[in-house]
Amino acid sequence: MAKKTMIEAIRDAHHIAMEADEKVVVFGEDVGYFGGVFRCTAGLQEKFGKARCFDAPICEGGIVGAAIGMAAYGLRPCIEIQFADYAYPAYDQIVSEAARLRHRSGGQFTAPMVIRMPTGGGIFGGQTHSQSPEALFAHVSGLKTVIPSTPYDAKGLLLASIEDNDPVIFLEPKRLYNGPFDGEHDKSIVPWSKHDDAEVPDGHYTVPLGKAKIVREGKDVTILAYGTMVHVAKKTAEDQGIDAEVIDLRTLVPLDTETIAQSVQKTGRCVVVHEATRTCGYGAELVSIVNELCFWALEAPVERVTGWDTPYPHSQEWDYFPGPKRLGAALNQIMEA
Amino acid sequence: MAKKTMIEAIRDAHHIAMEADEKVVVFGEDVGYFGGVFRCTAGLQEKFGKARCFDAPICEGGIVGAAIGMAAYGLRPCIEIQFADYAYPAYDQIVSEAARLRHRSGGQFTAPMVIRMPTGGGIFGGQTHSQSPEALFAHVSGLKTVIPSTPYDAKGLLLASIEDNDPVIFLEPKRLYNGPFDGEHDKSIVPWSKHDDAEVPDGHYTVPLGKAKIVREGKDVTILAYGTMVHVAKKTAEDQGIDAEVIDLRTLVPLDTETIAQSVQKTGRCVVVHEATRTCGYGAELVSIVNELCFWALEAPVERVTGWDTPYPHSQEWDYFPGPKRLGAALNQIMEA
Amino acid sequence: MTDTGRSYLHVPEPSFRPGDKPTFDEMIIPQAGAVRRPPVDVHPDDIQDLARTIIRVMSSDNEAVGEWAASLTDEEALEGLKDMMRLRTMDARLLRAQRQGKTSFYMQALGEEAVACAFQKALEPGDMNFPTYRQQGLLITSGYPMTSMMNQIFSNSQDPMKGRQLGNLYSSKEHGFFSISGNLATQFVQAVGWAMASAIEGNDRVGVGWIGDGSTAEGDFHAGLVFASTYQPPCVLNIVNNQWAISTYQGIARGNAATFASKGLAFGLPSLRVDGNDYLAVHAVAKWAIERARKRLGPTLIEYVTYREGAHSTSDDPSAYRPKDEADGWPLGDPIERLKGYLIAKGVWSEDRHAQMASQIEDEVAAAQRESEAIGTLLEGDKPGPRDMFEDVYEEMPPHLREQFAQSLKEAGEG
Amino acid sequence: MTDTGRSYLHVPEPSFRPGDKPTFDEMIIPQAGAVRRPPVDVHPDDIQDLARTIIRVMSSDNEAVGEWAASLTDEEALEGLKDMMRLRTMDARLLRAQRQGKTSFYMQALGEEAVACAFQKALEPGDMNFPTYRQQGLLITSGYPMTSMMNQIFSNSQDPMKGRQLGNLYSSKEHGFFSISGNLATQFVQAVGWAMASAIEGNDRVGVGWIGDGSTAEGDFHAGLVFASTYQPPCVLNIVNNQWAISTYQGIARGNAATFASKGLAFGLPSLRVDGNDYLAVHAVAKWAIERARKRLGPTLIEYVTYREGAHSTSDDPSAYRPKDEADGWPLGDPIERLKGYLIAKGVWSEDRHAQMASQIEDEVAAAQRESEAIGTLLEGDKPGPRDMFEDVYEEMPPHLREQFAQSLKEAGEG
Ligand SMILES: Cc1ncc(C[n+]2csc(CCOP(=O)(O)OP(=O)(O)O)c2C)c(N)n1
Ligand SMILES: Cc1ncc(C[n+]2csc(CCOP(=O)(O)OP(=O)(O)O)c2C)c(N)n1
Ligand SMILES: [Mg+2]
Ligand SMILES: [Mg+2]
Repeated sequence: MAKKTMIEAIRDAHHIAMEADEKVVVFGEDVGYFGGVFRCTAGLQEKFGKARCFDAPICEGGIVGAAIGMAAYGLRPCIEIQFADYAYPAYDQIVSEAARLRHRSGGQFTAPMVIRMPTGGGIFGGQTHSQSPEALFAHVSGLKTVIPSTPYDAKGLLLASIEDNDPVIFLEPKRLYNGPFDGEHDKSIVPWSKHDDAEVPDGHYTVPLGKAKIVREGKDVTILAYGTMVHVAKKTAEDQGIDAEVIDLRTLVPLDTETIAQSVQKTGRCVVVHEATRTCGYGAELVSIVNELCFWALEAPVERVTGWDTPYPHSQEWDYFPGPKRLGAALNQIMEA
Repeated sequence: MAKKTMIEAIRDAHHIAMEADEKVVVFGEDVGYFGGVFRCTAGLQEKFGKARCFDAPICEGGIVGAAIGMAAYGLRPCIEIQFADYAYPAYDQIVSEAARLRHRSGGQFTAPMVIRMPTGGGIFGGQTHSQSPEALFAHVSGLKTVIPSTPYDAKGLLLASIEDNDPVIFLEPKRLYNGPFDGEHDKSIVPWSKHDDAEVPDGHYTVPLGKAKIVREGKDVTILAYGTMVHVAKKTAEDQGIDAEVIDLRTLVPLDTETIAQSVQKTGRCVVVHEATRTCGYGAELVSIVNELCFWALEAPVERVTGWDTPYPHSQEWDYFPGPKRLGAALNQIMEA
Repeated sequence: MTDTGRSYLHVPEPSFRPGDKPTFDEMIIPQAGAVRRPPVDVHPDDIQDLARTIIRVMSSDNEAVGEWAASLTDEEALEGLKDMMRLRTMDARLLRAQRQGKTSFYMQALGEEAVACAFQKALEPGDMNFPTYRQQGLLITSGYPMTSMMNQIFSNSQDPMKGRQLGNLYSSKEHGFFSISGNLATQFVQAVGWAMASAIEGNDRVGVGWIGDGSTAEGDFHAGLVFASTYQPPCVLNIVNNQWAISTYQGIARGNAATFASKGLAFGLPSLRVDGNDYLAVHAVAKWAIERARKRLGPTLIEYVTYREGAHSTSDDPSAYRPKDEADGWPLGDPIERLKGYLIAKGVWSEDRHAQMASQIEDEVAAAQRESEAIGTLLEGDKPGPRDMFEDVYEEMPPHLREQFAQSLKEAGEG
Repeated sequence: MTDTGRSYLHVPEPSFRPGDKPTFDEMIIPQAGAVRRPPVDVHPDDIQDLARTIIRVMSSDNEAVGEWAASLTDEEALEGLKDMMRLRTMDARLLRAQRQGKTSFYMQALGEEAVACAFQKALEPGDMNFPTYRQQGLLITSGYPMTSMMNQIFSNSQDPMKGRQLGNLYSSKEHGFFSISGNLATQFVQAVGWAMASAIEGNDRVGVGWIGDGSTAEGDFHAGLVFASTYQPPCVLNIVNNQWAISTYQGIARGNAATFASKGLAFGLPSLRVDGNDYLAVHAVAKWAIERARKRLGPTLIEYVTYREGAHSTSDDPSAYRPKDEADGWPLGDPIERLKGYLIAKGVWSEDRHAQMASQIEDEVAAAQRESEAIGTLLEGDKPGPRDMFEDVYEEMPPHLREQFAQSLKEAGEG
């Protein structure tokens, strides 16, 4: 099986989806001739023509709004927002329109569409190229929110998202695009080309939405993670020699509460990690759910390990990023409790 | 002391603030000659002139964007978004601009401004006149988020917000505008004119941001509430004869964690209530904080009582609204645990 | 030039406020028939003047004159008259129903009936409107059952929106009527996207965007024009300038621009301005623009000059912000009266037949209302339930919603 | 007209892609001096043509000609030359520094130096720019210390933004330079709001909005024009059309519009188009617009026609999407070469003095860089710390941030 970077896996998913279904169209800023600033749509315009893959004006609201109209027509747009930080101008179209259409029209109109966007930091991008806005989508009923952590999942989840009949927010951890990253920014990393999770089968397959994956089994504590933090969690558990069970949520809405509950019932301890700002982050939802489902099994309070409640800084990136040190400290604390 | 409705109290705060500080300017859709669709700015244009209170084009992004420019100039805009549901077109200006300005400019520029918006349901307004988006603001560092539950607090908090040097999201529970509401939609209610909390002193006073208020003392369970739900909580506790301590948070960011922790340490039980959609709502943050601060004191899992994860419906309003029945069931459950 | 410390912010004001004697003397109104009808493949640059005038067909002598005349047969015009009368009758009855507490809210189209009714008449099955809340005339004209509208207004168990939406926010895919959003302007660019899909698919279906004068200030209006200008899809973009946006007169959104239609010139779009109370003119211009779109010649922007005669909605009282008698002075008259006058002058209609039709329509609407009310109204009779709230959030109800649904049934004592 | 099933979506394309031989033959470039200079109180309707031409001052014979000439003394023009050279020299050095890993990212203004440098020369203290990331020329011209810029580029402990911002996103209130946002277009309407405040306060300070060709597609561009048109505050709204938005050519944002300047006509704003590589023309037009604003005659929209010679940023390689030699064919030349040619032709400058100044500037910039690097660069030397991250989120650090700050210090081993 070929190894692929996450970018190659995403590109592959696009090719397969567009080949399988001519209703799939792709557009966004710089995605056409150039193939996207991260190259995730490279080759599509050449292969499928300008009517199915094209550049859009710099107008995120218009991009999403136009995609909603297309989806209502019967197409399946898979659009790119250049950075998740730039989804805000489209926020109204996403939450008041795409998310609501099926419901408010009594099921007459639907908006099957995928809104892809690179998310997260770790690339010295400063505050407007680094944010993790997943909570802002997870709070909105009618949206599904997906975030892969490996090339394998990226391809399978993207194909599942494109085939889904609801609007899907597809967050791509940009720090993982070209290689995994375990939070140790000053050390070199095994590239995807040598990484097991980069084995990506040719052809069509899907990873179902709403199913988490246990990426490391363990008995003593459950770590709930997604995106980049999955790798940080695995690494930290290994380095600290803690028998942690690491769960990669993969889909934030709908959430696989069953897998979560089973694990925490077993371990009795839980740490929740994400890169986003702490207050009202998705971690708060996870803490609530664990408490609701597993309170009587808990031997210590569920801990949150997150980015700080500050804008994502430029030069203090590694002071902001919840790396192995922050997670490690939390793990130690919870194991001692 | 005069009794005032919440609208009158808000109007009063505007008059006092504009009189005291000529840097305070007010604008928004229909707020000028007409005085706002809820009449919260009535009389301002006549008294202070068109340059200090005026109608804005229907362009929430422009309203907030222009206000940011004015605030950077040295004014103190207090602007109205006609319904909180219509803040989304301004979301980018709020979260990427107003919230970030002080930080990203190294403190050179600031955005002292208040963004007022009616929030919440209970008026048969359907999905775009009923939403409670507080979590979407609370997640954003750099913003303060305030929500009053009484005319007294509305005036004092609004004056404090206008005088604050950070951008403040000021959510006004529209169901409380003309009278309190305890969630019993089919019964008549004591109007503000006969209600104790409607005693509003003349002249200037402030209610400090970041301080919660215990509105009902109790020993058995703590109810964390804000806005309309404060009244629902008080009523439910009384009706069920439960010795509940009801805390009106008043400010969601910054949050008065001290008052919360003290109460839950005492009661050992906690219920969190809000009208907003459940998943990733502000209630999740409250559950997390209570667990972090009071885990060892908890005798039962913290319960969330919320709106459902659906769009706010029109005719099923009372099936959606977390009224005394839903809260009562949760209180019973937690008291039995 | 030195700082004076005296404010000089320019805040546009309507010419008249309550207490003033309103006139519309400043409005420049060309004679009916005065404006030329260019070929549909005209270059936008060659008709820039059409964005600053008013295309009119019906003269003060009740004749159809000029190059835009004769787009309809007499039968069709009579159907149009009937559509407008049905709409006005329904509006009036539902306004009363709201006052009686049978629904929470209502918005009428009083005085601007011609815009939606005549436009729809120029469309074909397969085309799609993206309307605002004041275009119920599209549905009336396309034959959507009045009882379905009323079922939604009353949020009863037969409400096609299942109680989820405010009454006026209709949707009928079958009738080319896209689900209306409560958020203004969002659908303008969606209409363009829908038309882009038509182009991508190689189809000739036309997408129609609708927006109010006030809402043109929103960024999504701009987005719609940018996408329309760039991708040249088959769409018609309609601005209904009824002079008011709740209490705010059109000058606040228009600013220093000459007209709303002239906004299209900045995008190289053919931009026309038409008498919105002239059924024949609206139809002729609509037909022209739809033909352009269908011939793959690109989008057209149209401004309809009309007047919102009633309150913004049942929550509004315009006497607080405009002279009570302002509507009386509106120089473009009443759309129903004008079309009626034209048909009578032409000898195909009479006061008697009109009165007869009015009472027939009254009966028809009353019957529909009885039928609908018999099912239920907002607070009485058969109503949508919690299931209708939980369904259609997603295609399939995910586990957390299933759980909440179960809890809600328990709360309702049914679980 | 029947459905063909064949796509007919119009997707605008640049005339040339890698491998093609680029020309700019289609561009219509008027002679220098050909366009009239209207009085500043002209009615916008009377100068609509100025939105579709190009105002130029420097002729191919290196002379300043026509009604827009002579807005600057020779000394001022020489200062302008120096500003542009300093800017270009700094850009080149910092580009290299980025390649050496001393900063994460850089964006140069190569080829479009005249726009910001000449505009700033027409402003006065107290005015405020709301720039994009390619207007570092404003800072250079207004005398902001180059070391301060470099300290920010290197995110060292003297970075005025305290490490929080990307290098290019400068801010200097003192120099009339508003904090740049990473989100495009947001600041266009903020500039208008700032100018509204100037009007509300009765002051004569001018707000200046800046936006790129590509970013005019954003809703905030529209918002800026709506507010400017309605409230007529003292502002100048600048569109820098450098032909490209990353890999996307200007036709995608412009669509079927003739020019970007013509967007202003839809708002009744005087709208001018100017040769952005002609320092004298930029200055003259800027002065005209600023005078209008200061005389309380309202906003002006200006499009600067220029060319982005370099890559979009250090993360970009334009050879993937445009011919490598496209810049060579750019018909409006190089702004520095042209101003130099003009000054030499005028006899106030020479090749020798130019070479001498170039080497002086090289030294000056190198010295600044040494000074700044001695303090620290992105990964070495004195850096901002966690405290700088936690401060200024709010005026005062609220309890939850104080707690997180303490935790971060502990994490860093300092707690
Ligand atoms: C985004 C958004 N902002 C504000 C509102 C509140 N609102 C509803 S209707 C209206 C006035 C619209 O005026 P116009 O566009 O002229 O349409 P008209 O009512 O005259 O048909 C406003 C401000 C809204 N529904 N959506
Ligand atoms: C809201 C938003 N969307 C997208 C981007 C990503 N982006 C950064 S620069 C750029 C191109 C801007 O082009 P233009 O406006 O022409 O300015 P130029 O770079 O040519 O100076 C894009 C798309 C962004 N920064 N902000
Ligand atoms: Mg209107
Ligand atoms: Mg550009």
